[in-house]
Amino acid sequence: MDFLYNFFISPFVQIADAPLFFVEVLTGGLLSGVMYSLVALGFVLIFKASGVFNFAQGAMVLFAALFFAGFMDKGVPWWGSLILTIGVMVLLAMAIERIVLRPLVNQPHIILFMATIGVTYFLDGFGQTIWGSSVRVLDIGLPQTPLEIGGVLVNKFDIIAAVVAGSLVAALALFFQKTRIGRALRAVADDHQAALSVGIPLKTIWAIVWTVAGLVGLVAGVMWGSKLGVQFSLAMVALKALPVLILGGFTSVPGAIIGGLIIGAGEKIAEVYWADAIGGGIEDWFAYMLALMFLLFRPQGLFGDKIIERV
Amino acid sequence: MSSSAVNPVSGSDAFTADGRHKIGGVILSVQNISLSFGGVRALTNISFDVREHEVLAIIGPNGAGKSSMLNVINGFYHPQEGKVFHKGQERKRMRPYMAARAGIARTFQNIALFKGMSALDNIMTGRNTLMKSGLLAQAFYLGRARKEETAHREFCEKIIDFLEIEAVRKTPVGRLPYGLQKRVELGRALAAQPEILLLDEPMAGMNLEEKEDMCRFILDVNKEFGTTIVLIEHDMGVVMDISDRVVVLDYGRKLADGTPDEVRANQDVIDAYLGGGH
Amino acid sequence: MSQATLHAVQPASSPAAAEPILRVNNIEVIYDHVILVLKGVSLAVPEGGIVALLGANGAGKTTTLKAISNLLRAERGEVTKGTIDYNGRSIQDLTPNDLVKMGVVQVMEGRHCFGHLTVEENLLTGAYTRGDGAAAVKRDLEKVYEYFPRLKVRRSSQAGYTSGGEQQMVAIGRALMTKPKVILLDEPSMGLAPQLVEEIFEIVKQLNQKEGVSFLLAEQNTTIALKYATFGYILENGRVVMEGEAQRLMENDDVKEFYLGLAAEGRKSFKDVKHYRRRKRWL
Amino acid sequence: MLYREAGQFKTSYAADQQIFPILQDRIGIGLIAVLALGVLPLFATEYMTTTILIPFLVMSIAAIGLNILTGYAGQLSLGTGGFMATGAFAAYKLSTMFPDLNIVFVFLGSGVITAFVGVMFGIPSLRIKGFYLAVATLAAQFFLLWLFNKVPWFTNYSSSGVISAPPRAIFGDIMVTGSSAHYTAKYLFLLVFVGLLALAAKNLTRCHLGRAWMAIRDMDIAAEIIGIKPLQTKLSAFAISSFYCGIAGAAWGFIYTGSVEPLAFSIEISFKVLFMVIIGGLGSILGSFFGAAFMVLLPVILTNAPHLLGLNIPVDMISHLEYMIFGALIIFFLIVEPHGLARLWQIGKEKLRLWPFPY
Amino acid sequence: AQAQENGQFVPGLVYRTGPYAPGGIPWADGFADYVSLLNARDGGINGVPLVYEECDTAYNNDKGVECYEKLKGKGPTGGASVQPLSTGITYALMDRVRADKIPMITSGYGRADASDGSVFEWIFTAPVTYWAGADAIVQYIEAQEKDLKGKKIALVYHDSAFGKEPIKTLQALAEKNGFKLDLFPVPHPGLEQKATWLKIGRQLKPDWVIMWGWGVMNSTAIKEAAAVGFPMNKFVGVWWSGSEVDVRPAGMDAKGYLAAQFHGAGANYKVHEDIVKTLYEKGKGASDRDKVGDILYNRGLISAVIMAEGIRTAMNKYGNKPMTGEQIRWGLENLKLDDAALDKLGLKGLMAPLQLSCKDHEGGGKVVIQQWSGAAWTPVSDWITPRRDGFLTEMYKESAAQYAKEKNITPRTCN
Ligand SMILES: Nc1ncnc2c1ncn2[C@@H]1O[C@H](COP(=O)(O)OP(=O)(O)OP(=O)(O)O)[C@@H](O)[C@H]1O
Ligand SMILES: Nc1ncnc2c1ncn2[C@@H]1O[C@H](COP(=O)(O)OP(=O)(O)OP(=O)(O)O)[C@@H](O)[C@H]1O
Ligand SMILES: [Mg+2]
Ligand SMILES: [Mg+2]
Repeated sequence: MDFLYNFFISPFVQIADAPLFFVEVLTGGLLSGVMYSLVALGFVLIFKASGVFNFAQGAMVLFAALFFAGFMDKGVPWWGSLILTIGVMVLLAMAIERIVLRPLVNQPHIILFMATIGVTYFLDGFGQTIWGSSVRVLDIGLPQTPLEIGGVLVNKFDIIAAVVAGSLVAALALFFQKTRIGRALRAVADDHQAALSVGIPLKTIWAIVWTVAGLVGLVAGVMWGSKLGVQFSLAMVALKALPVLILGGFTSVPGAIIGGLIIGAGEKIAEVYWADAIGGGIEDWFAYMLALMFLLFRPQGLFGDKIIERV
Repeated sequence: MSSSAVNPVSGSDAFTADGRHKIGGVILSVQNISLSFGGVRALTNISFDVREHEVLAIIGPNGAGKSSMLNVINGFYHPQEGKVFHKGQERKRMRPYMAARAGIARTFQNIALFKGMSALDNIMTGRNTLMKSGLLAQAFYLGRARKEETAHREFCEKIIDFLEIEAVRKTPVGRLPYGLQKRVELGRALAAQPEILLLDEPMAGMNLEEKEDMCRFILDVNKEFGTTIVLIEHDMGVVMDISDRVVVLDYGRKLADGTPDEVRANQDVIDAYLGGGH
Repeated sequence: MSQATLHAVQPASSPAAAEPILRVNNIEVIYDHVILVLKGVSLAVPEGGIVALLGANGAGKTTTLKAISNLLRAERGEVTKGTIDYNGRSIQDLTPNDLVKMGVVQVMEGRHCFGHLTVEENLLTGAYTRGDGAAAVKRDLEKVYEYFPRLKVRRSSQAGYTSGGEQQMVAIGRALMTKPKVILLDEPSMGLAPQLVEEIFEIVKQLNQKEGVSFLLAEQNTTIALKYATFGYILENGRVVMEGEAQRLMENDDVKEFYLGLAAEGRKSFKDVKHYRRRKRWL
Repeated sequence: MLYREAGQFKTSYAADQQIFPILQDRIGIGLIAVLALGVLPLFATEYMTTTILIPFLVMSIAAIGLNILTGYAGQLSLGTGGFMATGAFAAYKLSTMFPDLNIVFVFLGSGVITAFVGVMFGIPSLRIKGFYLAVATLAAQFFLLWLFNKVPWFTNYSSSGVISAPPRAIFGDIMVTGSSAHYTAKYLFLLVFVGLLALAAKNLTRCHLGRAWMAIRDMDIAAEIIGIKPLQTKLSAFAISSFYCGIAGAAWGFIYTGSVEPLAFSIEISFKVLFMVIIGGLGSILGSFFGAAFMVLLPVILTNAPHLLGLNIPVDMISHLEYMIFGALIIFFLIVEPHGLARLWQIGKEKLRLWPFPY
Repeated sequence: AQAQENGQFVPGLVYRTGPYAPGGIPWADGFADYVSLLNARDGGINGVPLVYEECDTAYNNDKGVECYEKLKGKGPTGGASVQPLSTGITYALMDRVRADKIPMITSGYGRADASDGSVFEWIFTAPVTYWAGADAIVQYIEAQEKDLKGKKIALVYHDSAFGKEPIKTLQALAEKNGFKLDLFPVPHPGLEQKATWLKIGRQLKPDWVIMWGWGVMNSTAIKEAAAVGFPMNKFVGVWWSGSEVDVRPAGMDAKGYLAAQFHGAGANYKVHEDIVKTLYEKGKGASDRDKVGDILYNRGLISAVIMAEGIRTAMNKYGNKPMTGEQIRWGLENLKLDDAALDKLGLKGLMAPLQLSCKDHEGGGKVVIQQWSGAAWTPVSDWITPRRDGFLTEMYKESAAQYAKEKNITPRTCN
């Protein structure tokens, strides 16, 4: 009885009581959702372009952040560090293409997925071997201060993050529209062998995509890093990005953002208003349950390509 | 093949001179079927009957709707309009596995074998619907399960000799050349001892010799099991030789329906499909 | 094992006269490091020639073509012996992409369309390696639509949802879009309606005569293949067991009987083929 | 030609349908059995038993479980950890509710309970496929852990939320769980379990249920069209897979670590088991063992290697290197043989068969 | 090598990797440095060298078990004591140490009721437990608020065995002192706390927030707290939430943040001088010189001290040779670190005096509240003595008894 009340009634009563607070939670949720989108984007890129579910995206975020912060600690100015890190990510992309992907061309997706898990391990180890495991402060002078807009409290930092993510998406959307490359990318995702047979150079395609994904990772790494400090746990934001990715659809760049917004807002609202009914700390699974609900109606995610079923 | 395999359902079995089952009454009939996907009209108001024990060929240009027709028959596509009658009573909207369990087996145009499994396992899978042994029995391979496995294995081995694929019994089908894969697929369909067998271009990608063999298989199946066969094929030689009746589709419409000779003579058919060559 | 072929495999009988644009020298192919499939295949495609590659299922036709177009690696197969030359230069270590750039393209057996791309997008992927401008591509696209009007109708629907034959057309059209010099056609007629088969081969003829494109086609429909081909090879169990000008092959009795179905007593109905003929001929 | 079937003709299909039709294999298995049952217990030190053999066996069960679901039925699952947790907590509840219930039944019971839970989370698989399905299972992963963490009933209201295995014995007095149990007893007890479970799994996968699974995996539409019921088949896979994972979880809590907090079954475990299955070979029971061995042994070897080599590397460097080498090896093996160690093993045998000729 | 044979073997279950490495590293460095100091300065304990070997657990239970199994048997007398630095691993090892007769020292973590030596013969919680810590924090808050009646206090905790430990105590205290306690679990690893803090900062608006966090959760919490404008000087963390690695990433936001400690901060104690002189100036230090004296470094150091002095006490009874686990247990149970002793060790003021017994494995450690100035930790309270008499001890007894029942252990009689 009590549960039923807490579940079905009291949340809405609370919302009605303090609508402003609700708006606050909502905006807070939306904004933090965007932070996940930043990570999810990287996944989308690679999946869209090669049908590979790149588990290493999280590791790449950490990796990029480690190098960026590391360089800055070494006294390199931020732009210098940026350039250096970009260089590193490009090299990384090429290495992955050469060492991992090329030999595994035309293998089932789960195998490539597995390979990226191998990459994850390697990067985690490698990055920390070079830069150590203790936390690094990454301060690129982003404002953290809260500000009130019409009684609603928002965080400057979050807004900046949102802007960054938004522009990234726009850019990437264009990148995929640039028909020739974009089309080739999707072709590769559909059928490696056929793509080869019409002369699409997997080599370059993959190098490009992984580089871009690496850069997206860098951006995410810097944003998250300056939020949490750069440390191993950064790699775990990937887990928060998964439901976003799935809800938005593996193959949709805008989906990553929309998914982020939905998940972010959804889990915050749930945590704030339904925690009493079902107990706190539900964010973890709630995101997945939410994604699951959506999938039941759209098995390919909100914006993902339809799964072709044909005999 | 063992007479145990002779089809139980075929009610009053009369035999023709050459030992074939006499073509009986209508076993399956599609009426005013219309099917479209978004804009594409794959089928428009198609009706025809399939009679027991006959070999019916469906022909038509590419994209005419032949495969779609088969998909409708075994419940994979659900037409917007029209009815399908199976053994007299109307068939409600249903899922494909029900059709299979009702005795309608088929092969596919784009080979749909289970790539990870050996040829033998693929064929055994065809008999899954007939296997009953319970979970524990299987888990510990107790008497019942073992007996069942062996029995069905024997039946499948018959099919394997029959199709002459003994050599590749244990090869993962993914590695087999195209032609053999087609054969294995036929084997899988046969294994279910269907009343009606739907074949979607079983001879595509075969050379003459192999086509001859395949024809023989089909005719023998029809003869020995009395299995009703619905066949899509582009090789007119084959179609005209082995089918009792031919249905011609053209971009979703039914163009003609009759004996091979009638169809061969039909001017529309010639224009739309056969072309001058034939 | 003795290779008692009717025509001993010696270059003389192969059309080396016109220096071949494509030459395969006695190659061996192994899958998965253990399965030996090609046991020394040699063949040559003359500049501007149409060469037919005949043989039963599993003879190794597809494998041969893939060996040439370097798609084997993607199947975990490898050429362990022999050489493959294109215009006199070895091409074994080139990527498929290089090959396409050089004008060698393969139409894969079993269609392999890009399911999520529309028919038109599929065709356009064929133009990926081309640098000759959008106009030219547009022109060729129109040409393909002329060849296959059906594709024009379905141009904007996802290839994954088109019919088998339509997909086959897409696969061929896609290859044509690469502006090839040599096309490796693997079972082009498969799943196509009779007229279309004729048309396809007409197209082959046109391209061959008008644009001097050379063809190596693996085909099961021997009658038509030999009708259009200038030269033919017959593969059995990964070996070339017979070769010669198309005409000569057509006159050969075995070929007549086993590939053309023209037994001495003339063509016999499929219905009347009583026994399965088990005959391993030249081996 | 050391290894060949030549001359071993099967006179009946029954004979041909044995698990190990070939003599050499039967001998091999026999040897392994002797080794595992007789020799190892005598020579294995406590360290070796408790940190290598036991976790290896536990993980093998989990790997077999996941292999049934992902390798045979083709349903990608990242919920293994959650299901193992379910098993562990179910076992705990069972054994504390019914103190004199025999430990064997406690394990089986926890397996059955987990099977039910598995089915619950398997239902979406009818509609959701491939990587998207991973989300359903991830939901299971996170939800279940949260549940056990949140609801004190599962831990008999222990303030810390940690459960520890009550001491239990078989055959009256041989302790197999709890602190007083001797490690060899634990090992042998577990070994028997694993043996039977593996056998059952092998049998299932070669009977019609197994074929149905593989059919669904390879091409679900075609499978349905030839008469295989997708829902039942998928759910049965989820059920049986979870059954195994459940028992694995119970064994983990009761025999391996002896105490469990939900966090121990975090998502990392799920991934670990998935690696095992893929590295070992999707759709191969034997592979599950290879995979488990690989994943359990390698880290131990890597951490101890420097010491054995007399190198003096700081621990953090060691485990970073461990990570790198580990990742590199995963990639290496995938490239050498994408179908896993089991396939490698097969090819090895084929080469032996052809030996001394290359092919 | 010679030392290997007849030295006292000291296992180190540390984590220098994994998500919690930033906290694990300084602790491990402090511990390692003190051991090296003893060896370098005094040639070990009473002339018996210490042989120290680390094993990385990555804060992961089964790895912890593996490390324990690997190290427990080494040396002539086996591991002197284990200090797993993880409540999870502590639980995993509890049965084993009892079976193997190896003392387990859990300084400022692990299972609070283990202070009851009559049930937990092999576990030592000195100098303080979470329950004691929680009580001390509440005492501090009470001191600030004068009266807690009707006040609202929120507990933000790591949703794990570790984070749950204080709940019981706080609930009891809430009852006792009439304040309202709200619980906010944060799932591992704690990257995501926006909702939690919106709720706390904008809706609940409690008078005080207590945090039981570890790892990245801490800095995130501080950031989010600042983001919703919650005053830092009303925000008290447990000692695992009160180190440099927690506040630095949060930058200036963290200024004014409070944390409970059972030892001082900074490197200006004699022991640090010795360490710098004997180790760092010879380049033998485990950490960076400027990290010597960090909160967690000092904690590692103190944990080492407790073990070392336990061993020393044992040797004084059993003679100067490697001690067995049982002997060391005796040593620990008779350990007495009064001001004089602390002074001798160069720890004066770094920690409060201790005296353990067969019954009391906690030894009466004290707690001090420190504040982050933006650059350093400075004490803002005196040593607070947890209310062990009556209240806490009762709770220990009770839950220890329950444990004993579960494991059918018969408590020994201490006298
Ligand atoms: N699932 C689907 N979604 C959309 N369009 C479809 C679908 N299935 C078939 N079509 C369209 O319906 C038409 C008929 O397809 P179908 O496969 O039945 O042709 P077909 O007669 O088998 O041709 P072919 O001889 O080439 O196999 C084609 O134009 C095809 O594109
Ligand atoms: N990926 C592979 N792995 C292992 N063996 C293979 C593989 N692909 C083909 N083979 C084997 O190589 C042989 C030749 O196959 P191939 O496909 O080249 O024959 P084909 O002449 O094209 O037959 P079809 O006319 O049926 O296409 C076959 O015996 C087949 O079993
Ligand atoms: Mg069709
Ligand atoms: Mg072929």
